[in-house]
This record gives sequence, C-alpha cells and structure tokens, in this order.
Amino acid sequence: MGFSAPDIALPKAEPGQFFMFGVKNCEKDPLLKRPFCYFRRRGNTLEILYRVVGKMTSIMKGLRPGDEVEVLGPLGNVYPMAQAVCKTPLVIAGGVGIASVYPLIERFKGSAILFYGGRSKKEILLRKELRAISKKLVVATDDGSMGFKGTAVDAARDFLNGRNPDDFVLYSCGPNGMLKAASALGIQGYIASEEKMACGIGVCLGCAVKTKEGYKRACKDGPVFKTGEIIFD
Amino acid sequence: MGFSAPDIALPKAEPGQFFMFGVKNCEKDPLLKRPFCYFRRRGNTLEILYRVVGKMTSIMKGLRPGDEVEVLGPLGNVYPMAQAVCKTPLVIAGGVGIASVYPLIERFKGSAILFYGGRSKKEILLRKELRAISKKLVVATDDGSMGFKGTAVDAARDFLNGRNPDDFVLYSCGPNGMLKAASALGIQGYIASEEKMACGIGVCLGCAVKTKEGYKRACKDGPVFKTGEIIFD
Amino acid sequence: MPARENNNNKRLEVKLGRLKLKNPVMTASGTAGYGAELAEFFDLSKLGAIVLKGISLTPWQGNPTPRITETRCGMINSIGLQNVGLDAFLREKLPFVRQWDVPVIANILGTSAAEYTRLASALEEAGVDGIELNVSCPNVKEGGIAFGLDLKSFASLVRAVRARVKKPVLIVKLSPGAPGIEEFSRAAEGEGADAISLINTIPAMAIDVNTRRPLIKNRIGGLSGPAIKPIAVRMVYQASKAVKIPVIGMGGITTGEDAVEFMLAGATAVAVGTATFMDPMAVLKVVQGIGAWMERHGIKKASSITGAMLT
Amino acid sequence: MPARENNNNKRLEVKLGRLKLKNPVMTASGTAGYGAELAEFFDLSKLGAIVLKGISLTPWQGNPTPRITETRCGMINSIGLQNVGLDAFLREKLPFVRQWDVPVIANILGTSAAEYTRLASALEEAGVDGIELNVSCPNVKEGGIAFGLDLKSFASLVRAVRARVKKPVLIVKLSPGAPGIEEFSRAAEGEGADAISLINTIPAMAIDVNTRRPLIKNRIGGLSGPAIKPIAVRMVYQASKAVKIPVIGMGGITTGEDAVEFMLAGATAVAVGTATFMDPMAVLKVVQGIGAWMERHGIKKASSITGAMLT
Ligand SMILES: Cc1cc2nc3c(=O)[nH]c(=O)nc-3n(C[C@H](O)[C@H](O)[C@H](O)COP(=O)(O)OP(=O)(O)OC[C@H]3O[C@@H](n4cnc5c(N)ncnc54)[C@H](O)[C@@H]3O)c2cc1C
Ligand SMILES: Cc1cc2nc3c(=O)[nH]c(=O)nc-3n(C[C@H](O)[C@H](O)[C@H](O)COP(=O)(O)OP(=O)(O)OC[C@H]3O[C@@H](n4cnc5c(N)ncnc54)[C@H](O)[C@@H]3O)c2cc1C
Ligand SMILES: Cc1cc2nc3c(=O)[nH]c(=O)nc-3n(C[C@H](O)[C@H](O)[C@H](O)COP(=O)(O)O)c2cc1C
Ligand SMILES: Cc1cc2nc3c(=O)[nH]c(=O)nc-3n(C[C@H](O)[C@H](O)[C@H](O)COP(=O)(O)O)c2cc1C
Ligand code: FES
Ligand code: FES
Repeated sequence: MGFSAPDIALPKAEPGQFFMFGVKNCEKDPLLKRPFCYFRRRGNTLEILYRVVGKMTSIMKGLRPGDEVEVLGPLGNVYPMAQAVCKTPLVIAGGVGIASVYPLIERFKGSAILFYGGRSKKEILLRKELRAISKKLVVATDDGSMGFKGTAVDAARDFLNGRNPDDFVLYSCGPNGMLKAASALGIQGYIASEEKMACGIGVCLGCAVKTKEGYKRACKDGPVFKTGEIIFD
Repeated sequence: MGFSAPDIALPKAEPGQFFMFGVKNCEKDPLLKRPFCYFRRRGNTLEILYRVVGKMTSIMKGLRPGDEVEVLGPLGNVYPMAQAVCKTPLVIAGGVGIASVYPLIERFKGSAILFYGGRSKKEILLRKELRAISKKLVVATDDGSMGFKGTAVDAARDFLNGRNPDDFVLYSCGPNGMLKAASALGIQGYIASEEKMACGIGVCLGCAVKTKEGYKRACKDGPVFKTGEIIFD
Repeated sequence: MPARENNNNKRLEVKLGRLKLKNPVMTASGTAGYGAELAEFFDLSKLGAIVLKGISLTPWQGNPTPRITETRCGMINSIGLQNVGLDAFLREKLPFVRQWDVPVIANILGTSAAEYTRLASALEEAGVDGIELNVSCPNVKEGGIAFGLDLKSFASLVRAVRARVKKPVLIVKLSPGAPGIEEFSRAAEGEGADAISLINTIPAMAIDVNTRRPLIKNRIGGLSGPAIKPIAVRMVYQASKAVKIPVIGMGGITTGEDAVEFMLAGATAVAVGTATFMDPMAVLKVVQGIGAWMERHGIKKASSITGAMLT
Repeated sequence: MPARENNNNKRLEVKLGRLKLKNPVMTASGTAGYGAELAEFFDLSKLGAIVLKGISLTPWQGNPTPRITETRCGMINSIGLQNVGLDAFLREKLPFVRQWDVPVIANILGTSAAEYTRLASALEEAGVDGIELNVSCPNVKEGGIAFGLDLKSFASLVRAVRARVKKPVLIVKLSPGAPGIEEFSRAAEGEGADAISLINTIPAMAIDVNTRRPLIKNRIGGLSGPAIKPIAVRMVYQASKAVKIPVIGMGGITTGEDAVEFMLAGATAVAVGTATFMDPMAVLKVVQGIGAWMERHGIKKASSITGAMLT
C-alpha cells in the first residue's frame, strides 16, 4: 500500500526504520496505531508492504484511493551499512520481514545475498523484484512448495558450509525464532526486532527487548540490534 | 440515504415504523445501531432521511455507493389512519421528524395539512416535494428565516383559531417539547416519540416513555402513541 | 445432516450442577426480557438456557429517561430493574417462555433476605430450572448491592436462599465491585451455591459536554459491552481459580471467540447481554461461533475448553 | 496575537494546593517517560505539569514481554514499573526535564512506608514540584497495591510521607479497586494530601483464542484508554463529592471534550495517558481542546468548570 501527503514533503526514511500507521474514521477501535516497516518510495508515494492478520490490517485492506490515514514516522534506528563495504551482506528475511530488508538490499545495489523464507509459496512475495536487486536469491519454504525445503536460516547454513563467516555481515528481519537461529550462524551483523508496540516513540516501554544490558525498547533503541545483543529465551 | 438488498425482497414498511441502522467495518465503536424512520421507498431502494449529529451519522455521511450496512426492521407500530377518512389529517413535524410523517402524508394523497418547523431555513428540507403531496404546507422557523416566525405548533394554533378541533386528527413527530405542545392543542390523534434506543426490539427497556399506564417502550409499544397517553414532565 | 447436528449438539453440552445445558450459551439477565421478543427472531430452544429479566416481589417502575447512553465500545444503562413483579411474572410471562425446550433461569432481587427467599420459594414451586441471585445491580439502592459488597451479609443471604431452594440450580451473581472476588466466590460456594456468575455491569457515568448534563438521568448507571470484557475475563479467571463450582462468565461477549476466551479463562458457561442489542441474533451466533472454533481446533467437547488456557 | 495568547493562558490556570498550573492538563505517569521523547514533538512548557514515570529506590527491570495488548477501545499493559531507580533518575533524568518551564511531578512507588518516605525526601531535596504516591499499580506485587486496598495501611502511608514532604505538593493516586472510593479519598485528605488523582489502570486480562495463551505474559495487566473512561468519570465524581482538596482525573482522555467531562464531574486537573500512545501530540491537543470548548461556551476560567455539571 502506498500513501502520500499532498501538502508536506514526505520525510526521508532509511532502511530499518518504520512508521506507525492508523486509519481515520473508525473512532477508537482499533485504538492504537500499528508499526509497519519503511518498504520503499516511489515518486511522492511512500509504500509499505503488509499482510492482513487482524483488525487494523483488515481495515487497511478495505481502504480506497483518497482515504485519509494517519502516519507517524519514520521512527527507530537504521541498519548500519558501513561494514558492507568490505564484507558481503547476507540477508535473511522471514514473512513480511522482507519489507524491512527490501530498501536495504536496494541500497546494496546488487551485492546482497538474500535468503527469504516463508511457510509456503503463497507467502513469498516480490520474487522478481528481489531477484533483480540482489546478487543471489534463495527462497525457502517450510513445506517445500517453492525453493529450498526448510527455513531460510537452514538454507543460509547450507550456503555458509565451507565459507568463512567473517567474509559476511548479517542482516535479518523476521519472527523471533528466525532471529534467534540467524544469530547462531556465527556471522556478525544486525537483526531487526518486531516486538508489539503501543506508542512507537519510546514512552510506553511496551516493546521491551531483553538484551545483555537489560530491557531495551525496540522502537527507540531499535528496531535494529547487533547480533549477540538480544537474549532470546 | 438509500439502501437496497440485492438478494432479498425488501420488507414492506409502513408510516411510523423505523429501522435500526449500523455500519460495517468499524469494529465496536460505534457499538449500537441507531434508529431512523422509514422515510420512503423508490423502486428497490429504501430511503431514510437523516441529520448528521454525532458518531454514527458522521460515518454514514462518509459512506459510498456499494458500502455494506446493517439494517434491522421495519420495527415498531404504525400511524393509525382510519380516522383520517372522515377528518382532516393535521400533521405537525419538527426537524428530521419530517422523515416519520413523510410517508404518511404521501398516503393521505393530498388531504393532509402540514405544519413543519425548524430552527431556521437551513433545517427545512424537501419543501417542494412536501408542497406537492400535501393539501397545505405551513413552514415555521424559530428565527423567522422562512415562513411563519415561531414554532410549528404556534402556526397550527393560529390556523385552528375559529375552527373546530374535532374536524381534525393530529399526527406529530419531533422533539419532546413539540409533542407536548402539540398534544395540548386539543386535537385527538397520534404522536411519535423518539426516545433514545439501544435494541429497538423491546428487550433493553432503555427507550421508556412515561404513560398513564406506567413506562412503555417507544420501540415496541410505540413509537406511535395516542395523544394524552404520554405524560410529559 | 440431522445425525451430524445431533452429534454437534452433544459436543456442546455442559453442566451447571444438576442442570444440563445443550450448549454453554445463555442470555444475560435484563437483555432478553422474558423471552417473547427474541422468540420472534429465533427458536429459543437453541440456547443453553434463557436467563430472564430480574424480578422482584412487587412491580418496580424503573428509572426516569434517559436510561441508556453509548460510550466507547460500551454502553451505560440505568433501567432501574423495571419489572412486572412476581405475580404478573408467574401469571403472564413464565408460561410463555416455558413453551420452549430450554432451561429457564429466573433472576431475582430484593431488599431483604426475606424478599429473596419468598421469591425463590415461589419460583421453585412454579418450576423454574434455575434461580440467579442478583446481589449486584448498581442501578437501584434496593438492588441488593449491599449484599454484594459486604461479605457477611452476602454469605447469610446465600445461606438463607439455599435453605429454601431444592430443585432449581442456585446461581449467585457477583458484584464486580466486590472487595475480593475470590473471597466472595468461596463464600458462595461454601454456602452451597451451584454456580456463580459474573460480571454484572460496572458503575459508570458520562456527561454531555454540550448540555453539561449527565447522559443518564440517574447520573450513575452500569457499564456493559466489549469495553469491560478484559475486566470480566480477569474476574472470571480469578473466581474460577478460587472455587470448584462452575462459573458463568459474561461481560462484552459478542462472538463465539469471545465466549471461548471466557471459557479458556475458566468459565463453564457464558451469557450474552449487550450484544443482543447490537444484533437480536447475537446469542445464537455465539453458539455457532463456539462450534466453529471447536471444529477449527479439533476439540471434541465444549466442556474441555473450561480453564484450558495455556501458559 | 501574543496578547490574546497570554490572556488565554491565564484563563486556563488552575491550582493544586500551592502549585499553580498554566492549564489543567498533565501527562499521566508512565506514559511520557521522563520527558525526553515527548520533547522531540512539542514544547513541554505548554503543559500544565509533567508527571514522570514511576520511580523506585532501586532500578526495577520490569515484566517479560508481551507487555501490551490492545482490547476494544482500550489496552492492557503490564510494564511492571520498569524504571531506572532513584539514583540514575536524579543524575540523568531529572536535570533534563527541569530545563523546561513546567512543574515536574515525580511518581513514586515502594514496597514499604520506609521506601516511600526515603524516595519522597530525596525528591523534595532535588526540588521536584510535586510528588504523586502510586499506591495502586496492579502490575507488580510490590507496587504498593496493598496500601491501595487496605484503608488503615493506606492512611498511615499517606501520614508518613506527608510528615516528610514540605515543599512539593503531595498527590495520592488511588486504586480503582479501593473498596469505597469515598473513604479512601477522605482518608487521603484527612492525612494532609494536597490532591488526589484517579484512576490508575484496572486489572484485566485477554486471551488469544488461536494460541490459547494470555496476550500479556504476566496474564493480568492494567486496562487503560477510552474503554474505562465512564468508570473513571464516575469515580472522579464520587471522590470529588467526598473531599475538598483538588481531584486530578484520568482514564481514557483523548480530547479536550473528554477533559471537560472529567472537570464537569469534579476534576480540577486531568492527566492524559494512553492517548499519547495513539498520538504523541495528544496532551497538547487536549490543552487546546479545553480552550476551544471554553470559547464555544463563553467560559472565562477553566477553574470554573470544576464540578459544574448541571442536573
Ligand atoms: C517495527 C515493526 C515493523 C513491522 N513491519 C511490518 C511490515 O512491514 N509489514 C507487515 O505486514 N507487518 C509488519 N509488522 C507487524 C504489524 O505491525 C502487525 O501485523 C500489525 O500490527 C497487525 O495489526 P492488526 O490490527 O491487523 O492485528 P491485531 O488484530 O492487532 O492482531 C492480529 C494478530 O497479529 C498479531 N500481532 C499483532 N501485532 C503484532 C506485531 N507487532 N508483531 C507480530 N504479531 C503481531 C497478534 O498477536 C494477533 O495474533 C511490523 C511490526 C513491528 C513491530
Ligand atoms: C424511532 C426513532 C426514529 C428516528 N428517526 C430519525 C430519522 O429519520 N432521521 C434522523 O436524522 N434521526 C432520526 N432519529 C434520531 C437518530 O436516531 C439520532 O440522530 C442518531 O441516533 C444519532 O446517532 P449519532 O451516532 O450520529 O449521534 P451520537 O453520537 O449518538 O449522539 C450525538 C447527539 O445526538 C443525540 N442523540 C443521540 N441519539 C438520539 C436520539 N435517539 N434522539 C435524539 N437525540 C439523540 C445525543 O444526545 C447527542 O447529543 C430517530 C430516533 C428514533 C428513536
Ligand atoms: C439494559 C441492561 C439491563 C440489565 N438488567 C439486569 C438484571 O435485571 N439483572 C441482572 O442480574 N443483570 C442485569 N444486567 C446485567 C447483565 O446481565 C450482564 O451482567 C452485563 O450487562 C454484562 O454483560 P454484557 O456486557 O454482555 O452486557 C443488565 C444489563 C443491561 C445492559
Ligand atoms: C503503559 C502504562 C504505564 C503506566 N505506568 C504508570 C506508573 O508508572 N505509575 C502510575 O502511577 N501509573 C501508571 N500508569 C497509569 C496511568 O498513569 C493512568 O493512570 C492510566 O493509564 C489511566 O489513564 P489513560 O486511560 O489516559 O491511560 C501507566 C499506564 C500505562 C498505560
Ligand atoms: S512502543 Fe512504546 S516504548 Fe516502544
Ligand atoms: S430500545 Fe430497547 S426496549 Fe426499546
């Protein structure tokens, strides 16, 4: 879905950041805005990519051109990209986590290797575009209905077999299980957490992520964290 | 606003009845349906006439052709019309109360005298149609911006001066103040109450109207009551 | 497929003490009148039970209007327990609802233990299947709320009624304002109640900032509907942990999934109130929704949902 | 028109004991952190006061996630009073927020009267303008809720803190579960509190019927937001009838009109919590909304709205 603001210049968003997104007209239910990653920008339109899972996303699906929405952002920190100058970016994404790493891969201008997993073929989006902007795309599905049968992390592990992990820098976004497994691959890098959020601006402490230094806020101290920083239980 | 149901035959509604009306897609806020009078039918479309005053009516205003709505009805009782055979129907309506008496006046096929009041010119709707379907139309506005300056009941009282009240049968719908004043004109007939409603079907007892026989339900025992039946305090 | 239907029916069966319900869903007292209006919309025998509008010994006329107002995801009412009184109830209302093959539960309220016991005796004699003690109506001073907020008088009221009621199941409806929902639940169980039900509406108020007047003539009324569901689920959870007798959960249920939520929290059965105002078919849809959820989750018996929350 | 603005400002002024507020609107504790994040969105000196996240003597790490879930027109949280502790607060947080010309109110919580008094003393010394006693957090056993539910220990806690606090105004935040909101209000007044504030969140629970797990890891959390507003307005009405000291009303305020509703019910000031999560500018919009309402209704002083409900 794309949105634009006729009167103001759209803010510049960086890979890793997100927006808090709300619909108008529906009074107080849904109550809170929902977080969606910065996906890409096309002309004067900012785009997000979303999956319909509940209240807000169902309403979003029913929106029509011209409907008003409420957007706050861009929020949160950015995937650091300096290391990718001398190392190869190895990107692991699960489900709609692809929205988060999409603009990152674009930035890498064809140097990123992408492992992209979903439960089945149906969940794999944008295959053509992704192939076009990445050096190599490996699709993995749990049921084997497309590409590698298994998780994206399994596919990445296979790929790394015999290679030196230090030649790569990791970028990963997806469900917690994937982030945990990806962190265990032995590659340094960055993972983006998707804890549930209420405010998105750091005041509610709802989006706590357990780290070595205690709870941090996914929205303000993240969503991007260094590998090894987060404690998964 | 008009609505139709493609799959089912629209129910036949009678003057005085109402529908409980809800919008889809907005989850639980607004929570309850809202009552609107049966206004008229055009082909396979039932029409209601409404004023934007709050939550639901604001949302209704934003509806577009094709949007789904939830409608329950027709509900409630009907304006008795037998007496109007030998007497002249004298109709007094205030504000959107006009929606309630509109189909009644249509039924009387040009025999009804209508006193129609509003705060100002802006509130007076459908003047042309009303003139066409009634024997005589007297518009009254509180600020004198159109027609008689004063209330519709004042205008009716002027008209009755020197006439025999027994020659008329009263039909009135509007705010409580108007119903009280209309009841005091000395004409027998019927008034339609617009108490707030939760269920519209007689189970919540929210729409209580104080009558000589104790509280009655506007939605199930009414909305039409005989003059003299309701106790106004 | 009548066989399948039959089968489905059995799957939904639950028990409140000696009373078997076809399914766990009943009307909430005060939101289904005495049955006549809903019977225009569906076959009442499809319900687990029908709980009738609260009745008192003598007719009560109720509160002045406005009696209702909508709030965010909820509504406030102060009907004031308007009811026809015991005699008219027995004469005019009860015979009608007993035409259907559905357990009839009377909801009673009084201003003294003596009134409650007289009501209970008369209703037992008239053959109702259950009696729900309303000790929690916030809308009338006389609505038994004093019993609902004081543990000692609460326990002695339950004891007094229990002593009179043999056949119908005795359900005690707790006040959400009870200081210590666990203690009140245990007291009801200890005095022999067959089940407890909760929650009643929560005292609340709303003011029209344009007119500066309260939106409910009586100023304070009771809040119900989806807004209070999380509070109700919590109380049902706490009550069901405290006692072994069945708990009937209510407060903001509008769908089968809402009902399942209460059951996972510990409810054996549920009641649907405000949702009936939103849609007269709501109670029935909740029954169907529970069935659909069970099918999706491969669950064979509704009774096994009770307290089955994972942690 | 700066003159007009100035004028407007005076019109909005209210007093909490000795403390003058530019307008009746403050942040609700725990919904504005220690001020830094909201300062990125607007000038904090536009607020009546800023009430900071609750602090304890030592740092508390808070509860596991998920800590929040949305419900119908509301949300449940169980942050668990995660906070940096007194020392870090005095060193890192307080100096930052004191840069603005806005009264700073610290919210404190402890597990014993001694902890509360030590916190209060240290904060008085550090120069805060007000201290809010949180005796009502439902999310940690240690959150003072025991004080909030037992009248005797409540009164002695207020007494002990009052004895230590001279300069800052002392605000006592009541538990919505207090058995008898009037008695607790009177007890706070009797022990010398300058103001009372209410309501805190209401214990609540929600279960995901797909996973069958509680949506809050801790199972029970606190309900806030528009869903609870009618309950909060009722409690503010009852509390303000019971005492002469100012009442700070909160619970579901999202607009200026909501704030006016609390003031008509008896609040002298209001706090905005959950609405800040919906929109970071919400507190400021509430200030503006009160002004706009006053203009529409020809009201000259915000303080005259307090308790001005017509009946
Ligand atoms: C920083 C961040 C970035 C995100 N980016 C995207 C994106 O680009 N595209 C996208 O489709 N989704 C994204 N999400 C997830 C998205 O926010 C949720 O899908 C959305 O909030 C669901 O709203 P809903 O009202 O439709 O569902 P609800 O009715 O609120 O919930 C439906 C189901 O979704 C689950 N759910 C709700 N919120 C979350 C959440 N934050 N994370 C995981 N599960 C949740 C609930 O537990 C429930 O099972 C992101 C989340 C975060 C925190
Ligand atoms: C039997 C009946 C028939 C009606 N027919 C019509 C009709 O044909 N056309 C029409 O425009 N309106 C009609 N009304 C009034 C209509 O139901 C209300 O205007 C509507 O409920 C307002 O909904 P809302 O959500 O927009 O306002 P809300 O946000 O609910 O309220 C906004 C304002 O409207 C007032 N209000 C709310 N409900 C009512 C009510 N039932 N009566 C009077 N004031 C109310 C509130 O007190 C408040 O001041 C009828 C009412 C009844 C009971
Ligand atoms: C209009 C109305 C009338 C009610 N009358 C009664 C009553 O007579 N006796 C009673 O025990 N509860 C009464 N209740 C409370 C309901 O039975 C139920 O406990 C409460 O509304 C919560 O459920 P809900 O949110 O599904 O409505 C009434 C509720 C409403 C809304
Ligand atoms: C995420 C969150 C954290 C809170 N933390 C505190 C706290 O630390 N101390 C406190 O006294 N109240 C706390 N509260 C309660 C609020 O201050 C307020 O009383 C309550 O949320 C009702 O207001 P609202 O509906 O506007 O949010 C918290 C509320 C929320 C939602
Ligand atoms: S979402 Fe509120 S602190 Fe992160
Ligand atoms: S609106 Fe419910 S009884 Fe009339």
